[in-house]
Amino acid sequence: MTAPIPTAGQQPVTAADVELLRQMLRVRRFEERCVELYSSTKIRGFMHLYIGEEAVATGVVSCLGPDDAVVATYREHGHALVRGVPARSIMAEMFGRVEGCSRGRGGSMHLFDASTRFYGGNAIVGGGLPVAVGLALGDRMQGRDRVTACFFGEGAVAEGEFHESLNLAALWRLPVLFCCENNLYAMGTALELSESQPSLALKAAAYEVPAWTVDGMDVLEVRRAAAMAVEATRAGHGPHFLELQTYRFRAHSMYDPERYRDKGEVAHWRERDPIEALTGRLRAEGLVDDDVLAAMEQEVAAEVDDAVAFAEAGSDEPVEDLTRFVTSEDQR
Amino acid sequence: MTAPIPTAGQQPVTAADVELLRQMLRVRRFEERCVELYSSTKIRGFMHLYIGEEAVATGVVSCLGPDDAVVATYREHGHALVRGVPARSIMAEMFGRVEGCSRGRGGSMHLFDASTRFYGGNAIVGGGLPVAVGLALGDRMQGRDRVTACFFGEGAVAEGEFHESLNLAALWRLPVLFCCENNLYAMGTALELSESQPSLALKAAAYEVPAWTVDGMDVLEVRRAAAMAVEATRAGHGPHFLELQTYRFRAHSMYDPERYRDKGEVAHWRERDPIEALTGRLRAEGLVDDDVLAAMEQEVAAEVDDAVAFAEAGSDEPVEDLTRFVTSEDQR
Amino acid sequence: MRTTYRDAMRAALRQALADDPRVFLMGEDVGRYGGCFAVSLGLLEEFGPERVRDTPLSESAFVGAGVGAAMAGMRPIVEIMTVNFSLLALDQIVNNAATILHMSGGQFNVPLVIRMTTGAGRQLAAQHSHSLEGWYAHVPGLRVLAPATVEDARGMLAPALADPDPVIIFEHGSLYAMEGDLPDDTRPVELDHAAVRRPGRDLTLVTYGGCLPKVLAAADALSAEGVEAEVIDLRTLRPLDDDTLAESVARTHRAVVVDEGWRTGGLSAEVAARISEQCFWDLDAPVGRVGSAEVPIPYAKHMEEAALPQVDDVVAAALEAVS
Amino acid sequence: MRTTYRDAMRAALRQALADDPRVFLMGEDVGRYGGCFAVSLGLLEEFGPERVRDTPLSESAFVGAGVGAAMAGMRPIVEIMTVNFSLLALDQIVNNAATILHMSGGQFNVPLVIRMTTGAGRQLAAQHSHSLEGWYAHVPGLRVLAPATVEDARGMLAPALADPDPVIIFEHGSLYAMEGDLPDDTRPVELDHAAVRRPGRDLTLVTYGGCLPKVLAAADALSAEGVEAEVIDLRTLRPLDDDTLAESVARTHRAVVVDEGWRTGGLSAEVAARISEQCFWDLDAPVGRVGSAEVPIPYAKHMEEAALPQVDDVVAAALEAVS
Ligand SMILES: Cc1ncc(C[n+]2csc(CCOP(=O)(O)OP(=O)(O)O)c2C)c(N)n1
Ligand SMILES: Cc1ncc(C[n+]2csc(CCOP(=O)(O)OP(=O)(O)O)c2C)c(N)n1
Ligand SMILES: [Mg+2]
Ligand SMILES: [Mg+2]
Repeated sequence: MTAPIPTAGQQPVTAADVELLRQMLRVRRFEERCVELYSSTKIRGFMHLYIGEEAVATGVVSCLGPDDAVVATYREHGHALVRGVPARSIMAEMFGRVEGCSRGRGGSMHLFDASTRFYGGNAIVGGGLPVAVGLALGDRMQGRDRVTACFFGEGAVAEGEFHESLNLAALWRLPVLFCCENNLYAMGTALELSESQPSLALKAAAYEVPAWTVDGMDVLEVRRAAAMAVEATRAGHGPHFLELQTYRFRAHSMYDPERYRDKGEVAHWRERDPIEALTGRLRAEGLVDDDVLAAMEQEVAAEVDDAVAFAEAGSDEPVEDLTRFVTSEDQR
Repeated sequence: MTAPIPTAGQQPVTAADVELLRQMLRVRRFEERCVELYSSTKIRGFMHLYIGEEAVATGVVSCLGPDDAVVATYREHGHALVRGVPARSIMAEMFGRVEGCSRGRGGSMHLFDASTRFYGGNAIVGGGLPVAVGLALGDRMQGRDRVTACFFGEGAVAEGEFHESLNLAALWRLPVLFCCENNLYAMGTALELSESQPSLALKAAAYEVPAWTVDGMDVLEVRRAAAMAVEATRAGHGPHFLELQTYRFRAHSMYDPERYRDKGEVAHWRERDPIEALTGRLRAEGLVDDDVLAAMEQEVAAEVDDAVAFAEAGSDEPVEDLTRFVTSEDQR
Repeated sequence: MRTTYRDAMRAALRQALADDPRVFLMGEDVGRYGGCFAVSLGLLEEFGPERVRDTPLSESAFVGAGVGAAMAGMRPIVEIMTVNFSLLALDQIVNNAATILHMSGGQFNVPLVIRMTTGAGRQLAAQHSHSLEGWYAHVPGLRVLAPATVEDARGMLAPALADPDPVIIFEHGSLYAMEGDLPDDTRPVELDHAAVRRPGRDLTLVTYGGCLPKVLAAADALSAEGVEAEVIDLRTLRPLDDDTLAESVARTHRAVVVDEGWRTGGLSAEVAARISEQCFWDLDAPVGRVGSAEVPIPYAKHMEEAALPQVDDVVAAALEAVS
Repeated sequence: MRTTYRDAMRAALRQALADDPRVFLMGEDVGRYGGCFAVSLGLLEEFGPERVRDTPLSESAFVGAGVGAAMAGMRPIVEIMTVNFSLLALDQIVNNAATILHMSGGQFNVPLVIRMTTGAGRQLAAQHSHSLEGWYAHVPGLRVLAPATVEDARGMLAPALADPDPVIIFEHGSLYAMEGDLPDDTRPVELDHAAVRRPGRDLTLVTYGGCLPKVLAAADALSAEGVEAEVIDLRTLRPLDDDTLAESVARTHRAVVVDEGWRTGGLSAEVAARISEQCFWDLDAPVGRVGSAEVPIPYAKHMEEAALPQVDDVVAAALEAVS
């Protein structure tokens, strides 16, 4: 069941990449706090952690412009954070506060944010793909130069909606960047047990969608591939597909006893921790040192502390508002 | 919009092939009569003709054994006839008679016959594929050496159920023969307008399903390919996929004014009439002559006449039986 | 102006496309084929393939694409050929279109119109003849319309497009060829009220969509027997117009609901339950229900007819209610 | 024997797999993961991957494969993780499983069992918390079950498998951890009758599935106020057991239906309509309905609680009915 680990890329590292490290660290520390908060029952429902996969969202989203759109899954804390949804409003959302980015109605699985064009937070596997195609269609029909980045797990590839969406996007040459986060498992089902042809990039090719397989543990590799794919997608060359090979270090959700994979495999992948890897390279090039890292940790911790404090201090949505927004309040 | 016409195959023709001609003729004459009966309002509802495509069902079904299963679409008169569902019971079905193969409840689109393992007659595009996968699974789990032949149009390839079904069949190595009848149009939508990658065999390959593109106007080619595919499928090598390139000479249904294709294209394909083609080759080899052909026509006409007479003489299902078979009558 | 329901619907589509560049039509065979039921005939030629989009056979993807395009600022009209096929897109309709506004705390509305054919009566058998309007009317976040007249066919699309939220329009297949009069100054109609299609004092017949002509015929037959039925056309199936129903039943004291859906758990159950609740003290008889037989709709003409609500069934139920 | 609903369900699955080689279980994560809600934990190890089949995420295909396998002579048990995801398979369930027997004139029956989790209450938000039992109960050709007790969780599977036609079993997510007593000689239960879970004379409370514990609690609270409620657990949602309902309401003259589904067009509408029809002359008050607020279920605990039927709501509706 151990899949081959992709080898590290050859991207030169620069001072600007310290920002990538900072983003990944934000996600990591934010989620580590979430685990504590889940244990202390401040956060409830299903919660899916991105720990281990930070390089994927960080690398891809760093290539998007402010008008581009993002569609993600239930495992989307990282995407929301790096997209610029404030940590405060994400944490408040998980606390079920009205100050949360979805007024506390969505929780961990349903983060939404109009100002960053963050369209969820979709908890139906595969359900976000048709929506992403439509966002791209709408943008394109209005002559806008925008890209929609759509994230989904490798498990979603088996769903009919994957197939229908890739075909439609390719047929109509729509600016969708399909980002498949291949972390080898869909809950407890390994890729080989769910795909007759486990090479996902090869699948995308069946729709004439250019597809690249990327080392998703190397944020520089992710950024390089995403930059090319975003540019080509924006330029009107139709959708592109990235298979981002990654691994979740934690269980699928807070309920998962992880019977389906062995500790050795997990340990093996942890050696490729994307944060440690980038830190090491930045250090080797003298771009960060202990002081810089400590300061960064401190800054991130402060942001997380602030988010928690904000969420703690938040208020409950008034129960009278329960039926608000079933339909729109004003006729636009 | 004119697609390339596949070139004729090189199969040698033998005396045994006269039977293939006879089967195709049965389908052709049966359906020609159906057109008349539709005009005289004996047949109603949606009716989809197979005229022009006879070589496909004839060639494939000739390779099946009596215990194999067939799943077809709403365009399935030909499949039912060559599978051995009596012309009488098919015609009675279209007349809405209780003597029909589905007691008159299904009509043209829903022919069923347990004795030949003919599982419809499915009018949801793509809806038959998962069922075919299940039939194969059931046979396989019971240790039976059976194949399920599943027919569907190229339009169905865009549906999510195509994708899910091919993957599941391949993943579990189930004995399904996927027979894609590529007649270039789904109602009025040409293949190029519905598939970003119009090479269907290439799509099948994305599931690791062996796929062959076959000249569907040449019954000998169809039989050759089907024989190999059925044998491999039965032998346990997993599902196989045939793209059968064909053309419907008539409109999609009796309501279709055919605005979407030009007469020239239709005329072009009519030159490749599978019945004329085989007749010509049998004649050239001296395997049939005018007398044989006339006798065959007569025999087929008699069968169709008999079917119509049977249907005419049939009776209506008693209205009291309307609610029968919503659930089973006996607990098995 | 004399016109058919089909032409009225087409006129509404044409005007919507002409009036607002954000509007586009997409679905299977809406373009080159001219629409499965010829509703969109000629629109491709007039508005071009960007705005009249033939889609692949992918109900889930193109309905979901409608959701996305709507959120991106367009006003998509998505056509699903028949309600049976809409089951393939139900995840997108229920879990996304109807849900996103609430789930996102009011951030993303979905101004999407979905049109589909419904109903039986043309011998199309079990996989093309369902009536699932009641299912859609169950879902918070959706508005559900059932134009039953030429005027509503012409007039409901514009307000549906103006609605910031998803709207489902059910067109009964047997109505397309129906003729009726249309005022020359075609205006959008309002969607908030049921319509009294025939006034009456003895009982209230409640229906919608494809059953309206049958119910009006039944009312005529009842009139000949001295029973004056009031006929209410629900028009909007979600939200239901309770006031019009209650006002009528308060006068007539008797009601029968006619609905082509299967009786158990169909829309008629909700209407009957509401009338029973709201008019409990006014009712002189149980609320009657006439629906389809609880069977997959069969092909044979006599069996299909037996399965569907017919004029005689309505008359019989009405007579029982007033007896 | 003291056991949980989850363990009772697992015991039923284990016995079914042991008793009949035609039975197999398939669905997402039923095997290696042990089932999304740990219902099938250990069964893969016991029966092997041929009979406990993890499927890809392909609801339509694996439910359709269940239909086919059933027609080929197997007795598949297909698990769909939650009812929300079942929308992706609804075409196969409605257009095939429920239809083929009738449409084929009685030739092909489909002995398929589909299990799925339903309902809210665990802060899983809008895409994991629906209650669509009423939709399934609308479809001719299906039998729909809602075990609400440990005994029914243990006992309903065997008769469902013995049924020659498709059976849908709804397991409310909040029941899995519930404990109850199971007789030692576990037997299949019968499926044809609703159960009177508590006798009473003053009014009839009708419910099923996940609401039963709440309704029983409400009945206790009512008893403290001197109102003796009879509590009926429908158990089988299609076909409904009219007789048990009618018999009870004929005695109590008042009824309230409690259903976690949205009120409009939910199962409660059908039950209320039936009681109003069948017991029209017996009723002393309109049939009450308690359902969920008509909103996508929100995540925040206080909002989710506000959206769902609670003991107090049942008590209030009951008091109104008897007032
Ligand atoms: C349609 C649907 N089926 C099943 C589920 C339950 N489920 C939630 S996440 C998940 C696994 C998805 O795996 P993958 O797509 O690989 O994403 P990952 O969780 O690994 O990021 C499953 C089966 C769901 N949410 N939606
Ligand atoms: C799910 C679904 N969508 C739409 C239709 C309407 N429809 C019936 S046949 C057809 C075209 C199918 O084309 P294809 O699969 O190529 O088969 P062909 O008719 O050419 O044999 C369409 C769109 C349907 N029956 N089912
Ligand atoms: Mg995964
Ligand atoms: Mg075709």
